[in-house]
This record gives sequence, structure tokens and C-alpha cells, in this order.
Amino acid sequence: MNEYFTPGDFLVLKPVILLVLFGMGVMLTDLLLEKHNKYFNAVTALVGVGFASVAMWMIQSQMNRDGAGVYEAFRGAIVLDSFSIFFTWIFLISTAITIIISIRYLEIEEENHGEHYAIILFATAGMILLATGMDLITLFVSLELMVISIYILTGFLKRDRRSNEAALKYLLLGAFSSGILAYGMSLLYGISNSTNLVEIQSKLAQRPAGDPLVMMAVVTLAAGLFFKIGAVPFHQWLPDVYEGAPHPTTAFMSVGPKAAAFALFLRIFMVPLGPVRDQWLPLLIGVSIATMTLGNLAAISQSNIKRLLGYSAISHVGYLMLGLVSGNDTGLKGISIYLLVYAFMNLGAFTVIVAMRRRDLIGDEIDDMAGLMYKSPTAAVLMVIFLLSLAGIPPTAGFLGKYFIFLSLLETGHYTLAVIAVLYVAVALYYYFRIVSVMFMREPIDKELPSMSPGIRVALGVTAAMTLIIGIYPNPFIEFANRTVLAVMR
Amino acid sequence: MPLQLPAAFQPYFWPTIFILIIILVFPLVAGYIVLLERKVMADIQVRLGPMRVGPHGLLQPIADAVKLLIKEDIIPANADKWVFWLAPVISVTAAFVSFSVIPFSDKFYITDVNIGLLFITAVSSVGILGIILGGWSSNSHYPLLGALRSAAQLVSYEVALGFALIGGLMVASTLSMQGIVKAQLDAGMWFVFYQPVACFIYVVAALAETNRAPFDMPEAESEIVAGYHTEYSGFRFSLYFLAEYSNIVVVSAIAVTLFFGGWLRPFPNVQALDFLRYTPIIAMIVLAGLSFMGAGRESRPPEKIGMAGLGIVCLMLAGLFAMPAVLTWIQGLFWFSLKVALCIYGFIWVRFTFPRYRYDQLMNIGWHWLIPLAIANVIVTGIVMVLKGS
Amino acid sequence: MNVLPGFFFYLLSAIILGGAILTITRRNAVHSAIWLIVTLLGVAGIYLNQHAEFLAAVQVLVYIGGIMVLFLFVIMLVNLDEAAKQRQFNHQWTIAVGCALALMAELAYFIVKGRESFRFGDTGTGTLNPDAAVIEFLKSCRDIPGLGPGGFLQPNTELIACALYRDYLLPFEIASVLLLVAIVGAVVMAKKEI
Amino acid sequence: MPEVTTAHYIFLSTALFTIGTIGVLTRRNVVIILMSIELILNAVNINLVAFSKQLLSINGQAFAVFIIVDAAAEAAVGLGIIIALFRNKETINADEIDLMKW
Repeated sequence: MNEYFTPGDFLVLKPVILLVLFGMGVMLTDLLLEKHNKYFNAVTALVGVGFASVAMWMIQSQMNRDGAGVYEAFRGAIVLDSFSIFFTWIFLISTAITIIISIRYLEIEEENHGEHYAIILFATAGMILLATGMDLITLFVSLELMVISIYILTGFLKRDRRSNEAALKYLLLGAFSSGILAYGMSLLYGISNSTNLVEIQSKLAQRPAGDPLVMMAVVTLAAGLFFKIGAVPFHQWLPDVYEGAPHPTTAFMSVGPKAAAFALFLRIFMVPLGPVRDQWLPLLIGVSIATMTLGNLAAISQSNIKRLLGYSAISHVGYLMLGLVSGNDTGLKGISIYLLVYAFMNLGAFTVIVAMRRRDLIGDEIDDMAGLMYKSPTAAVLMVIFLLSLAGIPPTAGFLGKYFIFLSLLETGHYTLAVIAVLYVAVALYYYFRIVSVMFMREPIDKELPSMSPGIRVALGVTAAMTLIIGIYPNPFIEFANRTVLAVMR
Repeated sequence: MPLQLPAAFQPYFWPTIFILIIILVFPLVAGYIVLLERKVMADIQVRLGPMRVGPHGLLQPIADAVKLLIKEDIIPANADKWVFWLAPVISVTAAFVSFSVIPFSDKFYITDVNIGLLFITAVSSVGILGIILGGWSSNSHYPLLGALRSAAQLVSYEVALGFALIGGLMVASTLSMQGIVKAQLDAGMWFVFYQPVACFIYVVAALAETNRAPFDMPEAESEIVAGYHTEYSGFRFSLYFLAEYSNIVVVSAIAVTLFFGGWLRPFPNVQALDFLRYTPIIAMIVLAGLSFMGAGRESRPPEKIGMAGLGIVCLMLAGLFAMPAVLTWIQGLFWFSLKVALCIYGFIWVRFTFPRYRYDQLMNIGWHWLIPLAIANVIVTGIVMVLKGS
Repeated sequence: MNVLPGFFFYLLSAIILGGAILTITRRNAVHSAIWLIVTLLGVAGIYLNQHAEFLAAVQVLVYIGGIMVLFLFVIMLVNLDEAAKQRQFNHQWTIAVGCALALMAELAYFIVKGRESFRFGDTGTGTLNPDAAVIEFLKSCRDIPGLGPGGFLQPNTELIACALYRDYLLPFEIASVLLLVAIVGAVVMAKKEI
Repeated sequence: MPEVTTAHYIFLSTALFTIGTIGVLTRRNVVIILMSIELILNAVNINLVAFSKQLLSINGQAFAVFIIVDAAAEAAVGLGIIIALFRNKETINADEIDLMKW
């Protein structure tokens, strides 16, 4: 069978293979570990992420040396271009940070099993494949690998009812949406007699305008993808799952899987559905307005901080979709930058929440943060930075993402949309500021300090630094994002 | 063709005849397997076994069948009647459907599809539903426990069974049952010699799949009364019974087909052993001789006559087989039945030789030993095949 | 001969849809499961009707012999007699049925209107998608009896093997990781103490 | 009897898809919701096999195999979660899974 696969095919997948191998390794070494040194699992998993990063780096530099813009493998099922490389880095970083912030949390919850880290690694492998996949079947299977891993991570605190319920809700709605997505994919296959996205694109371009079968495919695919990224009206699962999941898992899935789902979203809408852009554009505009509206307005009345950030995540999805609405270079660049920045600031904010989990306190109510300024000034100040960045205030990084997206809207003449989006930024400032005021103005309700383990310190340092660096010195990152755009537009 | 059928139905003529033969004859065969089991059990326990009905108890199965059919049919209070009725039907249907692809000989088979073995595996996994639903619908504790145990056991051992079959399939490189037999003809070797480990795993897993001792947990009388069919009686019970014995025949038939050369005679490629084709005649003559000897030893006249009659029937069969056309036709069927009968004898022998395993031991054997061994066997087979291929 | 596939299609459709409707309306979860099994068997029949034998066998083996047994197991573990006596449908059922009917109408409209979109341009010419190389490869493995009558995808099992181990080797490997995750996850979730 | 075309199969799958959707949206018993999801996945498979036959391409059937794999994985994890939930709270009603607002 050598004519079909070369070793090069597998070399392109080296990061994924390493992640899967380390995932299995974690489960095996877990059997040898005593109860008190389970943290070693996290070390193994981190080493795995490190190896995967090195492998990714080597592939990338190889690619630069070759001058090849793109590596194809497995007969076009996998395409490693700067788009997927960009997303792979987001995934690897968010995975590493999730691993280091989970250690103390799982110890407190007494659920520190090796399987947690193994499943995180498997989910990461699924995410990387999702960003690199160019084939319907590959995309579907890796999507399922990712989401099924996250169902399990969501329900990992199985003695906690909230965790169970969140996992069940997520699974039911997730499986439902996967079914809808698969239906759309089956129609795409039927229309084009191919599972390769690029071939589908060329076949779809030949269909007559307003072909009902294509329209049906667009509707079902869009519905499935809206579920996955959490856009209105398919967002109901998101706040519940964010609230019920263990804190580190919430941090993880608000970043990595969300970016992966968005990568899938971009790939599907840009590549196979590219030729029928005029069919889905009105749908997308409506959904993005609804998403921003609901996300921002519902966030105002929340008392649970994870829920609040969940609604804020919904509103961010609304902004991100605007980049696709404008659909030009600037918009896509905006999406890439936004997702990169979002990874850091959101992980940072959730890391602070993870630190709030103490022996007898779940720490996810806004009131639990009362007087954080007096107990742990560092955490409080960093939280302010993250929240400012989420709101999109310069000089933090969050500004950059919003800037490019709004710019793209102006460039393509969507002035009304731009005005609406800017207005909602003001609303967002209001509810983010509520958290700040609780941290600074209110007296502490108890004396117990946040559990600032070394892992959490590192995570906070990295995320805060990156949030500021990208905001102040954005050029290299914009450059990186530019190449991404070229890849996806080709 | 005896009567002129429309062309559209021509392909369905012989299969329909074969289906009718199997459906009509098999219950009788199952009855005689039960008799065989009781006789072997008696022999192992140094008793005589059933002797009253007919000579040497040869009519016992018919008496049993009549008893089961005229028994009162009890449905437990608060049972889910609909499901209670359905469950044994599922079991027996699943068991019978498997016969549709079993190659009794090169001429006597209902159909030969290119997914034959997979089809049998699939259909027999449906049979589990009959057990679960039967246990559940009885609305009683023992059946429910028995059903859950049974289902867990069947599902667990199905994995090992599947992997063992894959080992054999890799050598045969076809799923068609006739194709597997022909592959052995081409190889000039029974696949048991290529795949001894797979054969061993298959036999162990098949014992568990058919709920036979030493894995007869689902119906361990000393622990859970009679398992999933505790509440069943009369005709419904006999359906379960029929399903169980047809499953035994099916798994034996698969073992024979996949590992022991199916309907091929021993050493099919050795010309010097061609005289083996006369074995059916010789076997019938030997049987006739045994019957006549038995008739001589009987004391009561009716039984004397019965045995003698049996001997005469055997002689007539021998004469029939002596016709060349019939002999060719009967070849495969004879060898296949002989091998299956030996296999069933082995099953019965095991039952009365080994003690029953405890439930946790049983699960341990399945998960800790059989499945890893089966997977290792598949991997080793694959490696060897790749090395040989290149 | 030409009548039979059509007849089976309508028969199986009736079985599938009837079974599906009964699945979602039965009070007792076990009855639902039984009707679902009927539906799944009907779907397996549809596969057979389209000469996808391998898929039919896999459908029976995995769905009915595996997934449905699992379902029945769990229903029996968690089945509460009260559950069957309670209200079976939630409050938004009118809205939901309305939505679903609208969806159905919409899809039906699309299909009826889009009749011509089912005239697939690049097919029906009798050229088989499994390119000549595949057929050569198959023949090199073993003698195969050509491609079946009427241009059906035969030999089905071998062609699927080709697709799975060549064209879709990567998803096949990913699916193995997916199943590993599912096994680990099911054990983590269902076991009291890991 | 008119000839059965691919459109017939698509219509069957659409109907099955709709029935599954109604099941997911209206039932309270989470096990039955999971079963409805299986109905949806079967609708997808009917589509795929019909297209596969129409296009004379085996890829659709390969896709269907992956959908079945996915259905198995989802069912296993889902039923595991249901058991975990049942252990903490003796219910399998979707409406009683209400610790967080829907």
C-alpha cells in the first residue's frame, strides 16, 4: 500500500500522534502512581504538549525552509497551512494552561485521576485535526473526538450534581447538533459526490442558483455549526454547561474547543459554502445581531460569574461572526487575532476563578469575589486587565481583535452593524465593571485566601503578559494572522 | 424443476424448499440432541439414562415435545404481556435466521452471501435481546437478575468471539461461508492448523455464548433458580429451549466451517484417500449392524421390532447412498453433519466434566485473558501475513 | 423482478416511520426501545434493498446487538415505575411540534421543488467511482467476480475495505481514538470509584 | 408503482429526521431523547446510502460506517452520564434536571 501513504503523511501528523501517545501513556503511568503524587500525571501531560509543540515547530520551520506554503497529507484529507498552524498554536497553549491550572483544583475536588489529563490530550488531538482537516469525514470524526472528550470532562466531577447535569445537557444537545450537522454533510456529499472540501466547492459552484438541495444543506450545516459555536438561537446549552462544568474545564472549553469549532465554521463557510455566499449571508447577519444582543443583555442579570462569562462568550461569538459577514481580508484577520487574544484573556479570567475554589467554597458566585483586592491584590489587578481586555479597551489585546472586525465592517459598508456592535461594547463594559466593583468596593466576606498554587501563578503570569504584549506590540501577531488569511482565502 | 414457475421466482425455488426442510426438521434434531445429551450424561455418570419411551429411549424427544406443548401456559401477574410473548419469539427467530447462510454442503445451503459470517454474528447478537426482554417482562427478581447477568456475559464474550473469528477470516480472506470452505480446499489444510489460538478462543467463547457449562451462569439453578426463563412454561419455554439448541448447532457449524474444513472430507486434496467417499455407506452399514445387535439383546418384543426396523432403515439408506448420484450429493452433508455432531458431543462432554465458574471468575476470564489473547492473535496473524506477503 | 425493490421500499418505509413514531410516543422506555429496534431493522432492510450488505450487517451488529442492548441495560438499571406514570411530554411540546412540522414542510417543499436537482450530472453513466486502480487492486488480492449486475457496488465488503483502509485511513484511525475515549469516558462516568 | 428514485429515499430520511427532532424536543425521558438522536443519525445514514447508490461511489457507505461508530460512542458516554446522574439524583426526567436554568 506504499503508493497510497508515505511516511511524510504521518510526519505531518506528528503533533497529533504525540498527543495521542502521551494520552495513552498518562493513563498507563497513572496506574503506577500513589494517591499523593498524582500531580505527576499533569507533568507527563505537559511533557506531551511540549513534545507536540516542538514537533509543530519543526514542521513549521521545515515548511519555511521548503518554501512550501502548504503540506497536504492523506490524499488531501489533511491540509497543513498557516491557518491550521495558527489554530494549532492556540490549542497547544490553551491545553498547556488548562493542565497547569487543573492540578490543584482536582486535588481539592478529590477527582485527580490520570484520565482527566489523558482526555484533555485526546481532545487537543481532535481539535488540531479539526483545524487541519479538509475532508468531511475527517472533520466529522475529529469533531466528535473533541466534543465527546469534552462531555466527559464536563461530567468529570461525578459526585457533583451540577457537573452531571451539565454533562448530560451538553451531551444531549451536542449529539443532537452533531446529527443535524451530519445531515448537512450527507447532503453536501450527495450534491458533489466527494468528501473533499475543495472538490465540493468546485461542484457547488456549478449548481444552478437557488438550488433547493443546496439551500437545505446550508440550513442544516449552519444550524449544526451554530450549535457548536454557541450562537443564538442554539445557545441554550452554553451558560448551563459553563456553570456546571469543573472550573478548569470551563476555562478549557471556552477557549480551545471554541476556537476549534470556529475553525470548522470558517472552513465550512469559506471553502465548500463559499460559492453560495449570498444564500447564507442574510442568515449570518441576523444570527450575529441576535447573538450579540442576547449575550450582552442576558449577561447583565447574572449572579454567577461563570454564567456571566458564558453569556459574554456568546456575545463574543456574535462579534466573531461579524468578521465572516464582512468576509474580506481584514475581517478574517480580525477573527484570527480575536481568537488568539480571546484565548489568553479568557483563560486568564477563568484562572482567577479557578483560584477562587477553596476547600469549602465553589467560588463561582460574583459575591465570592468580594474584597479580592484586600486578600490578593495581584489576582484582583490581573482580573481587571482580563476584564478590560474582554470588553475591548485599549491598550489591552482585546481592543485589537474588535478593532479589525469593526474596521472590516466599515470597509464593506455594513455601517449599521458596526454601530450596533460598538453600542454593545458599552453594555459589556457595564457588566464587566460590576465584577470589578465587587472586587474593589466590597468588604471580604471571609478570610480565606485564594489558592494560588504555582501552576495558577504561572498561568496568570503568562496570560496577563500575553494580553498586554499583544495589545502593546501587536505587529508580529498581525503578521502571523495575515498569513492565516491568505491560507483560508486561497 | 417439477412445475413451471415464472422466471422471477426461479431463483427462490430451492432456497424455499431448504428453508421448509430446516424449519420442519430442526425441532426434531434439537430433541435428539437433548436425548444425546441425556444419554452422554448418563454414560459419564454410569447410569442408563432415558430407557422407557421406545427402544433405548429413542422416542423420548417426542414424548418431551408433547409434554411441553400440552402444558398449561402461565403468564405471571403484572407481566408485560406483549413483551413476554415477544421475547422467546425474538430468541428463536434470531437462532433460526442464522441457518440461512450455513453451508451444510456444497449443494445444500439456503443462500451464500458475501457477508455470511458477519451476518451470523449480527443475527446471533440480536438473540441477546430475547433474553433481556424475557427477563425484564417477567416482572420478577430472579429472571431480571438472570437476564442482566446473561446479557453482560454474552456481550463480554461476543467481543472475544468476534476477534477469534477475525483471526480465522484473515486467513480465509472472505466472509462468504462457502468461500471459507473453498479457501481451505485451496490451502489443502484446515484453518485450525493456521489458527490454533483463534480456534481455542472461539470454542471457549462459544461455550459462554450458548450459556453452556462451565459458563452456564445465566441459569445457575443453585443461585438464581433458572435465570431469565424462570417464569416461562409450556410452549414459550420450549421456544427458548429450541433457540438454545439451535444456537449450539449454529456455533458448532461455524466452528466446523471456519476451522475444520466445513463439508470437505478429511485430506480433500490427497487422491490416495478417495476411498473415503464411501464412508457414508460404511457408516450406515455399521449403524445397521449395531441396531441388529441391539435388537438381539432386547427382551421385550416391541422394542426388538423397533430396533430391527431401525437397522433395516439404515440398510436401506446404505443402499440409497450406494447410488453414485446420491452419494455425490450426500458427501458434503455427511461430513458436515459428522463434524458438527462431534463438536456437539464435545460440548456435552465439557458440560459434565468441568465445574461451573463463579460470576466474577467468568468475567475475569473473558476480559483479562480471552480478549487480550484474541487481540494478540489478530495482531500476530496480521504481522505474519504482511511478512509472508512481501 | 423490477417490482420487488419498489415494493420493499414502501414496506420498509412504513416499518421505519411507524416504528419511529411509536419510539417517540411510547410511555414505557422499554417499549420505545423495542420500536426503535424495529426501526433499525427496517433501516438495515433499506440498506439491503440498496445492495449495501456490509452496512446492513454492521447496522444489525452494532446498533441492535450493541447499542440497543446497552440502552436496555441502562433502562433496566434506572427504570423507575413512577417515570412511566408521569407526564411524558414537556411543556413546549406544541411549539416543538409546530417547529418540527414547519421543518418537515420546508424540507418537503425543497424536495418537491428541487426534483430536478436530483438529476445528478456526473453519474448514471455506469462508470464506477471506485477507479480502475481500486478494481485492479481488488483483483490482485483475490479473484473477484467483477462488478455485479446493474452497476451495484459489488463486492460490497471489499469496496468498503478499500475505502476505509485507503481513502479514509485517517478518519479510521481517529475513530479508534474516539472509541478509546468513549470507553474511558463510559467507565469513568458509570463506575462508582475509579 | 412508480420507480423508486433517490428522491424517495431522501424523503424517507427527511421524515425520519423530523420524527427524531420532534422526539428530542418533546420527550422528558432522557433515555428516549437519546433514542431520538439515534433516529436522526439513521436518517443521515439512509441519505448517505441512497447517495452512494445513486453516485455509484462507495464513499457514502464508508461515511455511514463512521456515523455508526460515532453513534456507538455517543450512546456509551451518554448512558454512562445518565447512570452517574441517576446515582446522585433518582430521576431521568429532563425537566427535573433543573439545578441550573435552561
